[in-house]
Amino acid sequence: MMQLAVRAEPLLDVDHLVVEYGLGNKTVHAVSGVSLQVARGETLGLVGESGCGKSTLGRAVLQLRRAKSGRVLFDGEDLTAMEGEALRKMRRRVQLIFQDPIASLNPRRRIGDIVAEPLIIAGVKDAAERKRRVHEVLSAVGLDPELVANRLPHEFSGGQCQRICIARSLVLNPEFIVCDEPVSALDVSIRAQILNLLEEMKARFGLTLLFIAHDLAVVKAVSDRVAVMYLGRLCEVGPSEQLFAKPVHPYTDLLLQAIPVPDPDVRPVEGVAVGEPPSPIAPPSGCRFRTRCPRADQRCSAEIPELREVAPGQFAACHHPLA
Amino acid sequence: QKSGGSITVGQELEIAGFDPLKVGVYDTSTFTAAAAIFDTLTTLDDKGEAAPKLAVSWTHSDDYMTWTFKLRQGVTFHDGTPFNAQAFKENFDRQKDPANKCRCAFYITNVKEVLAPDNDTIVYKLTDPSVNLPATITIQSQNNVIHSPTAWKTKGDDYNRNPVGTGPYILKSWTAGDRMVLEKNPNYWDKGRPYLDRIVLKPLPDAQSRFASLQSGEADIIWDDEADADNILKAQKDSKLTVHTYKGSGAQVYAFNTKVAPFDDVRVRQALVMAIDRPKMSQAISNGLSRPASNPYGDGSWVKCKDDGALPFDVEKAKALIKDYGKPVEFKTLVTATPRGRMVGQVLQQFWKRVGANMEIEQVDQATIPSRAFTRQFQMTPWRIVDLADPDPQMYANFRSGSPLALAGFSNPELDRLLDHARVTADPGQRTEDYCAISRLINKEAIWFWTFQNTYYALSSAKLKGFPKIYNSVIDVSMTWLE
Amino acid sequence: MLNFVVRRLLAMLPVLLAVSLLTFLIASLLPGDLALVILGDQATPENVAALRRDMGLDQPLWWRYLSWLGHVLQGDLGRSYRTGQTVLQAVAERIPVSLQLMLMAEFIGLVIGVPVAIACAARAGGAFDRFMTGSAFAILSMPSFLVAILLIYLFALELHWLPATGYVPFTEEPLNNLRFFVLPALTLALAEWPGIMRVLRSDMIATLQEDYIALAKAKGLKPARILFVHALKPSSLTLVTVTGINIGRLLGGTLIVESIFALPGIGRLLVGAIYTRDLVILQGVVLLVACGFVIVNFIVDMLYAVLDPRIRHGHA
Amino acid sequence: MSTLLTIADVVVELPTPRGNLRAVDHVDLSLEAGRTLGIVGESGCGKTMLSRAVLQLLPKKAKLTGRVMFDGQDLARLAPESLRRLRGRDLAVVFQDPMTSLNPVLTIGTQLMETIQEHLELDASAAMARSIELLTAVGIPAPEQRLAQYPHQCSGGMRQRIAIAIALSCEPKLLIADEPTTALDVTIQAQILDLLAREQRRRHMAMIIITHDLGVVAGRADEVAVMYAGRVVERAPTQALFKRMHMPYTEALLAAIPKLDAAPHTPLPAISGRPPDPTRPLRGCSFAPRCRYAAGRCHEAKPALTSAETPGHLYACFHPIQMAAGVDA
Amino acid sequence: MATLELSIKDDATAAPSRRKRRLGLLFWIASTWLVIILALAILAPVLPLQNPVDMDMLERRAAFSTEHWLGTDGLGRDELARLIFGARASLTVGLIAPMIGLTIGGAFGLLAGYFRGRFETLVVGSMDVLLAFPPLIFALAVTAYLGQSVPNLTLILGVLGIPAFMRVARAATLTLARREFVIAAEALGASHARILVRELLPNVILPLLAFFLLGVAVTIVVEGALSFLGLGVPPPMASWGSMIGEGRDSLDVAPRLAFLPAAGLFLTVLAFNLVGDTLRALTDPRQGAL
Ligand SMILES: Nc1ncnc2c1ncn2[C@@H]1O[C@H](COP(=O)(O)OP(=O)(O)OP(=O)(O)O)[C@@H](O)[C@H]1O
Ligand SMILES: Nc1ncnc2c1ncn2[C@@H]1O[C@H](COP(=O)(O)OP(=O)(O)OP(=O)(O)O)[C@@H](O)[C@H]1O
Ligand SMILES: [Mg+2]
Ligand SMILES: [Mg+2]
Repeated sequence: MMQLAVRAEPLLDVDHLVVEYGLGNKTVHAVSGVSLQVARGETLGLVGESGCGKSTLGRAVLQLRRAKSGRVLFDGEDLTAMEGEALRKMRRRVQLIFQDPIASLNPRRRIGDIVAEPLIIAGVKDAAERKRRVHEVLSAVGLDPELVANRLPHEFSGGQCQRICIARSLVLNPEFIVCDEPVSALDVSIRAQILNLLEEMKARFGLTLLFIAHDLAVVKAVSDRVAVMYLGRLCEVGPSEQLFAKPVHPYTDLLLQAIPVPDPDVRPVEGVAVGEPPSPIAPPSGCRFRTRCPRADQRCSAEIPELREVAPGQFAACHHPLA
Repeated sequence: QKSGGSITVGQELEIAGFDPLKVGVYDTSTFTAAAAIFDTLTTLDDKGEAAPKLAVSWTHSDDYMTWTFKLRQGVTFHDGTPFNAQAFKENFDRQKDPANKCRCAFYITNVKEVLAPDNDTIVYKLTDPSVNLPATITIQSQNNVIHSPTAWKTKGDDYNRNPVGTGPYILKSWTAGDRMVLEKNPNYWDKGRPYLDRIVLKPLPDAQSRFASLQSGEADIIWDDEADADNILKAQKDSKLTVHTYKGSGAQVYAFNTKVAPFDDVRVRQALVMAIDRPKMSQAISNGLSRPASNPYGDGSWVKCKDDGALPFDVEKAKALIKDYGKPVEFKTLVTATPRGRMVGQVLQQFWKRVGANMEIEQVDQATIPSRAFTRQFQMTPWRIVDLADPDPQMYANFRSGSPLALAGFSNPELDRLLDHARVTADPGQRTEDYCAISRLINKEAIWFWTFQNTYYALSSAKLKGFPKIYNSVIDVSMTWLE
Repeated sequence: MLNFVVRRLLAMLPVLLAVSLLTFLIASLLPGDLALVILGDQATPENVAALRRDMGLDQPLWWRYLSWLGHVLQGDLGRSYRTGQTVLQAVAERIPVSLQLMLMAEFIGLVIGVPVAIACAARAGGAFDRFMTGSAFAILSMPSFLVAILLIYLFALELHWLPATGYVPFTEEPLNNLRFFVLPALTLALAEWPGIMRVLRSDMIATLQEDYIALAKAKGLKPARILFVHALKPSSLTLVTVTGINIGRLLGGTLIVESIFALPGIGRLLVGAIYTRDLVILQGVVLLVACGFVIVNFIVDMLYAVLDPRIRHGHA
Repeated sequence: MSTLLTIADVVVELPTPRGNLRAVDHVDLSLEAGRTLGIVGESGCGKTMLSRAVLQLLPKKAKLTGRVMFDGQDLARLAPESLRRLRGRDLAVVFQDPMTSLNPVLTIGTQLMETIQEHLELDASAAMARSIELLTAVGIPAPEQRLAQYPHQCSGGMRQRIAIAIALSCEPKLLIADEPTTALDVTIQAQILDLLAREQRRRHMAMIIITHDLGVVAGRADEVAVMYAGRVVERAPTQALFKRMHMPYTEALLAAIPKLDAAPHTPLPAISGRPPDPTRPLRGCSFAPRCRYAAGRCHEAKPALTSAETPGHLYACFHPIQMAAGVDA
Repeated sequence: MATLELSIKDDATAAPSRRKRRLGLLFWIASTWLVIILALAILAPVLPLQNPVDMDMLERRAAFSTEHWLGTDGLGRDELARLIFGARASLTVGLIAPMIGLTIGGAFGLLAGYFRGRFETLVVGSMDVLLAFPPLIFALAVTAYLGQSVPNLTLILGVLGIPAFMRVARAATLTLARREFVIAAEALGASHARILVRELLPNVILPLLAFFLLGVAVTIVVEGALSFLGLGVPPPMASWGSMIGEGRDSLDVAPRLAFLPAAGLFLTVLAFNLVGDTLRALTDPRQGAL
């Protein structure tokens, strides 16, 4: 097994993970053999187009979707082999934040109860203790516990709901949080608030994050390393600055070019992006990006490219890497 | 009399069929059809006397144990089979044959056998004397109507719904649950009859819409009963309609199960009977149309008693009896799950509540009542003594100890003696005596009680003529005509 | 698609089996011993025992069920002990009536319910909407036995437009047949349309909020086209379910309406069978009616696929 | 060039259970034929309501005042029938979410052809030919087969192309694209924006692009209007706006966008708080509670749109930013 | 910390003030009617009413009078007393039977929608069996077997209502179970029971309650139909349905005997649904949100 650029012993080690969905008599190949490591204290950004399997990967890490094959090692323990109580214990250490903050709060329960729920599930019997913890995390995410605890989710804006979700995920003092597009549904102005909050929480609670997003700029703002995913496979992994400055995989390059720049002097380059991603039900053979890749040739359709280290700490799965 | 035309008869029930082996007993709707398709040996004339039909004359032995009938000649069934003594005997034997297990056999237990000494003579051999046999076999029932032997033999299971008789009408078509179309029999032995070309029988189960059908002209004559008093009164006022009524013998009756508490105590039974104010009850359930009954025979019967021993309506006495009994009086009464059954049940309940007895109404469907009654799974059950020409068959079955129909489970040597005596006595005066004594005894012991006498109703368009009396509760339209 | 059809058809078998078992159990739990009912006044213990033996009533229940099922599988549903008719004959005679009644009732129900629902949804909360919602409740509060007699009074006795009761087969006198069916079908339809109206109205209201309706307006389409082409079809899935259930229910007959209007339908046959303890007819007819229900359900599923291409293409 | 669309003093009010909601508050805008106007603002600031006001597709209970002059006619006072003829032919729209803006139970062909047949009076085969032509123009491969397909059989980008084809089908004079790419991926977004720009040039139609991403309008609009809490708070030719923003809100909005060229873990200058409750309008400047320059006057009165020194540049602020844009970020 | 200026206080202005939504006159009329009817039904035995089963057999169908305010019925019983006692029977059956359907059908629907798979197939299949079985036969058989009483009647109507409630609950659960808050609970390690009770139930119960109100109306009417067939409440007890059935026989003589209970039924059904709609709108969290 190839060792990716990991500075310390990884907290999370995903090894050749394969996740599939049955759809009638067809199979959706959502995640097809993804391996990545996240070191303790690190933020790994995961970007890719819609439907490429980011959420599926995130959920498979948490065992909300069982993998078809492959392993998920968390702090040295194999989550895929865990069942029942053991898994439930482990869940306290690993948390999840969703894209749609409003949908991830039960519309009929009060905020105080929602945030206290993980404590109840974890078996914290003492009500006063629970209340103390809830107050603590709510204040930490910048909400006034007194004002908030007795209200229902619909009384809050999206940004506030996301704060509540963050508070809920923090209440058990987890080590690792999967953030599944936590800001995609938010406004530009609110988005910045939440990103800042996440950064702050990370520092304050010593978290390790898997940060999923489809917006490269957002990922860059918070990640130490970035993994680019395309149609169930990883294309490129590398330290943020390096990857953005010198993308090696043509897909990463395409993504970077497609971002609209808020500057009228930068004329948008027309015609960079070609085609649309194929269906994960029948992914192309060989390199999955070849159907849209300007550099694709015979070899790309015959041979699946492996992740190779192209620069220190930067890996790419491409037969014809850029530069 | 005008020939031609067609009428529609609105009936209450759906006809199940005509084969006695299948249907066991005919109901009122089947009677009407049977009266048109089949003939009986005898019929009742205007005065209620037995008159010839397929039998032209009859004689009896002195002990009334043997009756000989001379049959009409030249009569054929609709399928061409000749009607003769042999055919009649086959009809009878088929019912009587134990292998056939016909429910109908019960009603001919008193006939030992029927002989056919020659082609146009039949002889009834009875087990007990019967003084009035020709009148009792006039009803167009499962036992008395005569089927074509060839037909039932060739048609097998299908015969039930494809009956063949000698009657004035031939079954033309029959849609289950809907219409039965009867066409005039052109070869009917009674020349010149019948008058109508066609009779259509339709089940119209709902009383309101049945009456509406009569009003709107979809039906020319409908079956009705006192429960529908509002409509009967309306029809009486309507010049376009005619109300046919017939005050029959018999009564609507109730039997106490004297084997179970609280009816094992005569005081309770008497109290309940005395609590009923029949005129008021008639007012409540039928606008006063119902005629109170004080004995099982009724005004329509030839049994007329000076003293039938009826218990008076006396609330105070009833209360006293209940008080005397000491224990709370609580019981269930079976009631048919029909509007009429519910109404009567509630009225009785009301009377009895007033004297301190609690009756609970148990609604059951019509089919359940006989089986509950035969197995004695009841405390009080409604029953009916129908309009037959002679009281004997029903009185004997209902009250003689040991009879499966002696529902009260009451046995009294004097009652048995009187019943036995009445059935072998020829003299009407003496028989009246006996039956009145029986009535007094039953009334005194209050093992059964009677609410109202049987009155039969048919409502027709005023244009329908020639409708006979509703003898035996049969609406017989076979000899009617339209004006 | 074929796969889908076959799978659905196979899934129906257990339902039918369960219905047959249920019917059998219920029929054998009914009070009133069949032998006693048949023998009537003639019943002596010996007679009853003999008859029970003849009819196999002394066998254990499961055995009777299996042997009945065995016969059914060979296509023999049995014969009524009372009328001598086979179950198939009895049903064949009655089913056209129930079918026609059901079809006409659903048709009238839809003809009233659908336009009213559309009109209500188009102006939800408006005067017409409120009035019709209120009327729907008023009609819902009138049991069919009352509605039926009121209709008879009005149309048969007062106006003389339609017959009060009766029936002729369609094959004999088509026009008259329709006349006979108008009032009973209307009675049923009056009870049906409030339900139809309610589900369609609320689905329509939801659909009319959709972006694609806004786009249809923005495209300058005629209002009628928007309502009937763009909004009605995607709103009608629940309606189809409800209609399917109604049809299934009406297949079992509607005793009250059949009795009042003297229609020889399945309802009266079934209840008659219960009252006379004609268990062969009862079991057979219930089983056939259940088959009908299952088939209707199947058609509903197919209709889903027709109405919604997403279902057709397996994108649930 | 002639003015195609003039929005004059438009107010849209929506009655809600919590009180009257002023979604659009005295907005004046105008657009010349063949030009592109970008409308930018946060969620809920009234962009969609404004576009619906132009299309006369407001919710039934909404109240509209002011004038919407399109091609010489006041749309707000037009008879429903004439309005209907206008929509789809001269006035077309593309909605945000291609998943929901196409009818799921009608084929793509039906949805395309019905517009063409409604307005152009073509027969079925001509309409079909035109549909194929349009689908080809928006870059859909094998258009003949697509006509018989349903929306769910197409990907999101494909659907948006179809929606655009529908919008273009009668050569409209004005195309309103309400966040046409928000629901799409970056690579697809680029394609769609390219497509819109190309078709606009080719057909010489005017276009309003509504978005909350300043990056989208930067390269593609001739003029930009920034909306906040129902009002247009700054309006200028694109170049001028990005060169020099006067309104603190515009500046903050730009600054809050994470930049690709910034180092990881740089804290973003977020705008604190959130927009005011539209049912409870503030007396002063709506942005004042979140504005770092706000002073006494800002809480007392609403600043009117005033002209800046650059022609065509309007802003509504008592304390406009004096320095050049970009420096702050 | 510069970015964390947001505290709830500056949002307090934006937060919705406690609901002061107007309920409308109709709502109040409807609830008043319901309160009156329910109170009358509950208090019927202690109210100064005439005995609803006492007959004055010579005073049949008497007109309105000071003795009988609403006259008497076909057996001379006080119509007013019967209407009120009828409300008691109809509402008992009409409220309890749908409750049976609500609890059993709701529970099965919830479980089926959450667990899916075989269990769902089994539940849906059983409901199809219940639907495929002619309801009248079911009612007849059960009354014949268990006897006729209000509890049995309630049981029958309750069981017949189960499939419908199951459908509603299952449909609601199916959409909810995919919602992220359910996945969130799962990710927290909540047990199935906890997810069902704490996360799903509170959301499923509302559509069920809305359906329940319609169920009340339908049940009361169906009870009437069963009374008409002799399967309803046992006489002499009155129910609105049975009163309509009895009054039907004298429509041209005394139409009020059928129409008074029908009107009572109509007003109550309408009131239940008006109140239900309003309450549903009130408790719908989306309504208040921006
Ligand atoms: N429950 C499911 N059943 C079947 N297919 C699914 C299911 N969930 C996801 N998929 C499919 O799996 C693939 C990967 O989905 P996933 O949600 O992981 O993508 P994603 O990268 O998170 O996309 P997005 O950016 O839209 O959230 C997609 O093609 C999707 O359609
Ligand atoms: N149908 C409606 N009824 C009541 N209020 C509405 C309705 N639609 C929108 N609003 C309100 O009107 C205001 C303006 O909404 P609008 O949709 O125009 O915002 P937007 O700028 O398009 O936002 P987004 O970026 O989210 O699309 C918002 O406060 C919104 O809550
Ligand atoms: Mg995702
Ligand atoms: Mg919008």
